[in-house]
Amino acid sequence: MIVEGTYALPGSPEAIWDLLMDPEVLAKAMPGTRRLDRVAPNRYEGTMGVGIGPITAAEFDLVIEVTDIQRPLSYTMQIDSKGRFGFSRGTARVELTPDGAGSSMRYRADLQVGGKIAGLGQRLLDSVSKMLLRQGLEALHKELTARLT
Amino acid sequence: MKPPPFRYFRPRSLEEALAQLEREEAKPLAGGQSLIPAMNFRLASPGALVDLNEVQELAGISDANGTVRIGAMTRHAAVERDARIANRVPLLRETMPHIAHPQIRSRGTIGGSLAHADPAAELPAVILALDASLVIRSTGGERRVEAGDFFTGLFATALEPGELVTAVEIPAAPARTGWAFEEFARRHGDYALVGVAVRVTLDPKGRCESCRIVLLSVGDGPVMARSAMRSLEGVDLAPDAIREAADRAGSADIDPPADIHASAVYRRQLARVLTRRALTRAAARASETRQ
Amino acid sequence: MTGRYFGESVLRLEDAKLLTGRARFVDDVSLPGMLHVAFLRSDEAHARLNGIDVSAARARTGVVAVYTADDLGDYWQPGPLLVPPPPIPGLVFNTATQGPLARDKVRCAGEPLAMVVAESRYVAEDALEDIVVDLEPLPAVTDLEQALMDGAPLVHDQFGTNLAAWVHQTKGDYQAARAKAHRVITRRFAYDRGIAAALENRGIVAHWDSGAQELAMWDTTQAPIPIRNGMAEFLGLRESQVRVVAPFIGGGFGPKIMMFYPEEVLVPWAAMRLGRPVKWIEDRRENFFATTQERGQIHHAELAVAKDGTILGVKDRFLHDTGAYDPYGLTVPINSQCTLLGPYVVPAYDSEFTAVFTNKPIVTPVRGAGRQHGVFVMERLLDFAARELGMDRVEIRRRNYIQPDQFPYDHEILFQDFRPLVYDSGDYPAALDKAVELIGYRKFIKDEQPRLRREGKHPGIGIVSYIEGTGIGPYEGARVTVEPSGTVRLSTGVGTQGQGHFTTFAQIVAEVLGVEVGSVEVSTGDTREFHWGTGTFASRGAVVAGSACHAAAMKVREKILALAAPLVGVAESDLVVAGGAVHSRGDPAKAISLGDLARKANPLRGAVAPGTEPGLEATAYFGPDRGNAASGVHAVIVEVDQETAAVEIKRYVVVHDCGTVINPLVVEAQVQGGVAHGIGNAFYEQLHFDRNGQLLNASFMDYLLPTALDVPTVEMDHVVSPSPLNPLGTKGVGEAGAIPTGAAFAQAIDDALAHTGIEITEIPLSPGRLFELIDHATGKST
Amino acid sequence: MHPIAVVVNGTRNERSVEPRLLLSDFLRHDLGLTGTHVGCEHGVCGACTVLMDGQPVRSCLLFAVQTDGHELQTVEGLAAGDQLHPLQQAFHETHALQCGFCTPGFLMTLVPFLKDHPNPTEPEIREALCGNLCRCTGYANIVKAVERYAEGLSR
Repeated sequence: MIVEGTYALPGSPEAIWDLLMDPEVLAKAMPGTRRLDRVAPNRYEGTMGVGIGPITAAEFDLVIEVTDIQRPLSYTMQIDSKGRFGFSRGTARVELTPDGAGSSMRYRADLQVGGKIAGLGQRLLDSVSKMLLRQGLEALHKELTARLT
Repeated sequence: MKPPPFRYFRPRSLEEALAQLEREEAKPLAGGQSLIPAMNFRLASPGALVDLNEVQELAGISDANGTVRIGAMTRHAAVERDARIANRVPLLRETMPHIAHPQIRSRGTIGGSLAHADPAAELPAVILALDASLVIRSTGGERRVEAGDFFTGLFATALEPGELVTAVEIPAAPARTGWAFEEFARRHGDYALVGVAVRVTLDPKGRCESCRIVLLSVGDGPVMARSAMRSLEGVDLAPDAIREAADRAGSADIDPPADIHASAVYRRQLARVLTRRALTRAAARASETRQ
Repeated sequence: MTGRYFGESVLRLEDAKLLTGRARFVDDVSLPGMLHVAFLRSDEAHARLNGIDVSAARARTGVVAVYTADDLGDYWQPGPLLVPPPPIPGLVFNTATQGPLARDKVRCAGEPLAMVVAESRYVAEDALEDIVVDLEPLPAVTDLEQALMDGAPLVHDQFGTNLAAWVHQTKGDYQAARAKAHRVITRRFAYDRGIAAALENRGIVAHWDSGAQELAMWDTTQAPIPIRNGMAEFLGLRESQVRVVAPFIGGGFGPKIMMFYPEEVLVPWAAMRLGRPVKWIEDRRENFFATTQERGQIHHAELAVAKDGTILGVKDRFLHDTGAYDPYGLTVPINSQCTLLGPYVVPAYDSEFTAVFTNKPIVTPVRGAGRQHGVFVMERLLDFAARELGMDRVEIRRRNYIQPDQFPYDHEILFQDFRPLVYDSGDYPAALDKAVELIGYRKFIKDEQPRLRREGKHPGIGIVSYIEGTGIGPYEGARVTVEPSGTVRLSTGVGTQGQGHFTTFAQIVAEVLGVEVGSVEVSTGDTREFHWGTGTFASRGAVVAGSACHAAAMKVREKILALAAPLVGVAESDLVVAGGAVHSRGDPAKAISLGDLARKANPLRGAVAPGTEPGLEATAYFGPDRGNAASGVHAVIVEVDQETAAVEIKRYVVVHDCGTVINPLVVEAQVQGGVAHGIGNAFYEQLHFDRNGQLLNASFMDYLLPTALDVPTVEMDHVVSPSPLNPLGTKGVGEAGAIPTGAAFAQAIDDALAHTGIEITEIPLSPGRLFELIDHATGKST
Repeated sequence: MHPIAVVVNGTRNERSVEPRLLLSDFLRHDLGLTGTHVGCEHGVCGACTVLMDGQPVRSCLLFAVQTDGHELQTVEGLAAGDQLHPLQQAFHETHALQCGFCTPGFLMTLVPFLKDHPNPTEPEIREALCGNLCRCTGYANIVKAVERYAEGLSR
């Protein structure tokens, strides 16, 4: 499953880079994240749980590694989460370009899901991923706005 | 495929049910025809269930001052068989046989389906087309929410924790109103790839006074085809106008998801075709009632 | 053979039990102290197993045992290769079979990792959530063409390739034929995966009786005897210590013959180890991973034809998806290879296939067992040839049929039973004529289709032929016993999954012994009752086991005559066996009942003459020289809604030839059911795997079986070409209905949408896919 | 554990059940009424259909505890001793079953349907059956059985 697009963020790439790498901000951008700690300079671990409708928000272990870092313009996140319902993993490439006072963020995530969520949830995967992306970007925007002012 | 354990409550009255919901942080169990499969797959593991099936006051259909009121625990099968529904809310009657299968309809409930808010479900689209309201109760009291405000996203509604849908209220249709429901499913009773509920009201001269076109399975919830609806207001419902509106419904008005059964492009095509067919039937019915 | 019962629509003897809920299926077996099993299965399709921690699961209340591969010790063995490859020159075969619990590596999603035994299935499933598995994901291979490319991830490292097998069979000189051809039709064809979806999932109950030192096992298998033999070997028991019962089975369709499934190996082992009965019932979600599947093939085929439509030769190169392991050998792709030739004279044939390992569940036969792929390719090639040559579709088929006077007809290649592909009998033109007549082909083309098209509709007709190789060896056996009560007991080793064996076998025996069909009690699938045989597969039950029943009954009849002659006082040749008795032809009052005769055949005093046997009982076996060729023609009329791509079936006609018919009611029902299965294959049923080997529709919500609204009542007619290869003259019918269905639909849809120039070259075909194909054909992109 | 009292095929049963126990498992394993079959446990196949207060329901989508105080009928309750119910007899006469696994679910779906539709058309029959899957018969003889039963009623 590939999700891509661009999104306008407040603040220049330089201004927001450290914030994007801040585990608290990162957690906001990933809906359902319950805990996220930086365990090494470019490695984060935590837990998340996303509940949709009747589906209980079961806990997933989450590991994120940031690679291909071209500060402040681009990076890649290796995302790996697994739990009772299966797993989700993949990469998300993020590119920032200055856009006026802010930044234009280009993202391209290539994610795969497995286990129960794949076998039983295919009807909703597209809608759910769109929703989580939208929520995540909005939350990120809000968080950056708050932190930059 | 056995469900995980849970605490079980079986209230006899609405008051008791609301108190238990609040106290136990429980999930209400209505017909259970979506929840229990999810539990059998162990995708849902509610800690506690408050079973509403013995709360008699929540079931039943009544008709007063032009408004048809359907209790939340009224079974689909009861709605399907009810003569008042057939007469007063024929769009709903026409839709009922499309909902799943007979065994599901004899257990599933109106309120359960609305609160579940599955984007592929028929009833949310239909009650939105009917401009209905939902009656919502909690221990704190009662409120009414219009269908247009009730569905807030993917499986998401305006219900707060501890709140229950207790009834849906459907206002009387104006004169010169026609209706139609269309859906396309792989097999009868499956989640529709696309569905559409249409209601049109003509003015005395036979032009479209108002219309509602609500699609299902093309978004996070029931989706109103707003530009299509606007394009028909005040217009003669001739084939060209209907075709143009249907084209809008299939393009600008929706952003459909893709799955293994249907691509987004195919869903747009189905939305176009079904909207055109539904509008055509609804317009014909409306002009029949005019004569 | 015809008579009072044979050939008659006798109502089924097994119905009453099934209708009233008294029939015993495996999950109905309940034993005191019984434990319940749940398996932890891999979410990953391809991964290294680095570790597994079951300590929390073991500690859970109600859990009796948790096993991983390490706990199995020496009992951990890869499963047997059930069907070794046939002796085809140059053949390559890489054997890879599955161990009972994954060790080191998993090769498809759903492979079992751990087995939990608990006081209830509910608790066993709770405990699955306690297990922590360390699986290190590996890149997966799912696409047949990519699997053979350099650098593709390897399913089995030891082979250095994903090639599971390579087989080349030829007849005549295809290159020469091609050089002479007026046209060469070349296309790529794809068939995607599906499942058998028997309504009853698999299940096993095992009980070790330590006092008697006997293992009893109830198993939803189509092959109880091989399971019994194998279990004895695995567990170090004598065969006589193991009893396997295949009671009423809720549909088989092929996958229930896989021997051995991991669960079959593990459940009896656990029952012996724990000293308590153990039950495992597969649930529907497991069934999508744990039970074998079928259908993935890609063909690149060409047909060389003369100007008049005569077939000069066929060349086919195809890939066959065998899944993660290949325990069932080459049965499925060889069926495809052989069945492609159909009822046609094909002077030159050059067919090569490569079976490919992928990170998907194992492929073994499912109703049709690869035959439908061959039929699809050949019938489609003929359709395209007819179109290019401006010929009628019916005519091109008729022109190429093997004629009734050409039997036995040798196709000069080897079939799945390791025997030459030689057709025994048939009358293909007669079947085609009947089908053309029954569906009103000419009238449809001439009048109805143009009329409906003028109304803006899109009707189409399809008409296709097929051959089904059925009734293969090696053998089956039966024992017939006349009891003093007059009841006749018939025991045979094949299992039965709804085919009506309790009735058809009884008909055969009742006919020979002149008794009421209701007085024949049939026992199938219980190794204690009969323990020689192979199983129910390849449409062979009625042919092979039926012939064995007949042979045993004939032997008993001989005993009856020999014993009765002196008692009745007339010569054997003057005796009539009828009405449950033997009487003198000249004086019917001189008679003795079979029950009395049975009593006299087992005397308490006196002497049994040397060379004779006590009792009216005989056992006999039947092994056909080779498989026989059932055949038929399917015709369908559809109407396509071009806007929504919905396809509606208006009529469906089948003319079939399964040789002599034992019970028309049963045969027609088999055909109707087969067509339903075929409609599922053609339109509804497709397993969607993503490129990582994840199955995206692992439930009946998204894997769509046709319902009563999707399957029309099939109109049927018959041709009877008795098989000379068995005494009954019968051929198999179980799979026939499902075989040509996809080809018939493809032709009908092409015809309905002829104005778009669409060509259907893939199965299954969802409306969403058909919509894309229509768009592609019309050059529109909506 | 919750105590429940439920009348099944006219017989009152009192048991104590865990809330999560599915009705299908309760009928099959607690009461030994194994005629009700389990084919999917997610409400699609219809094999587990039983009647609750006369209405067809999927017993895999109900908890046994919910049936406390209600009346159930299973396939075992159809025949009168050795005398098949006329619908069972019609299934037998038209060869409307093969492996028979799905058959109890079809019967229990049809009994209430035929009460409401004593003279159904073929499309009505097929629509009534669309919540029950059969892999063996291709449905034709099931439709025929219903027609034969209805003819018997109208005679």
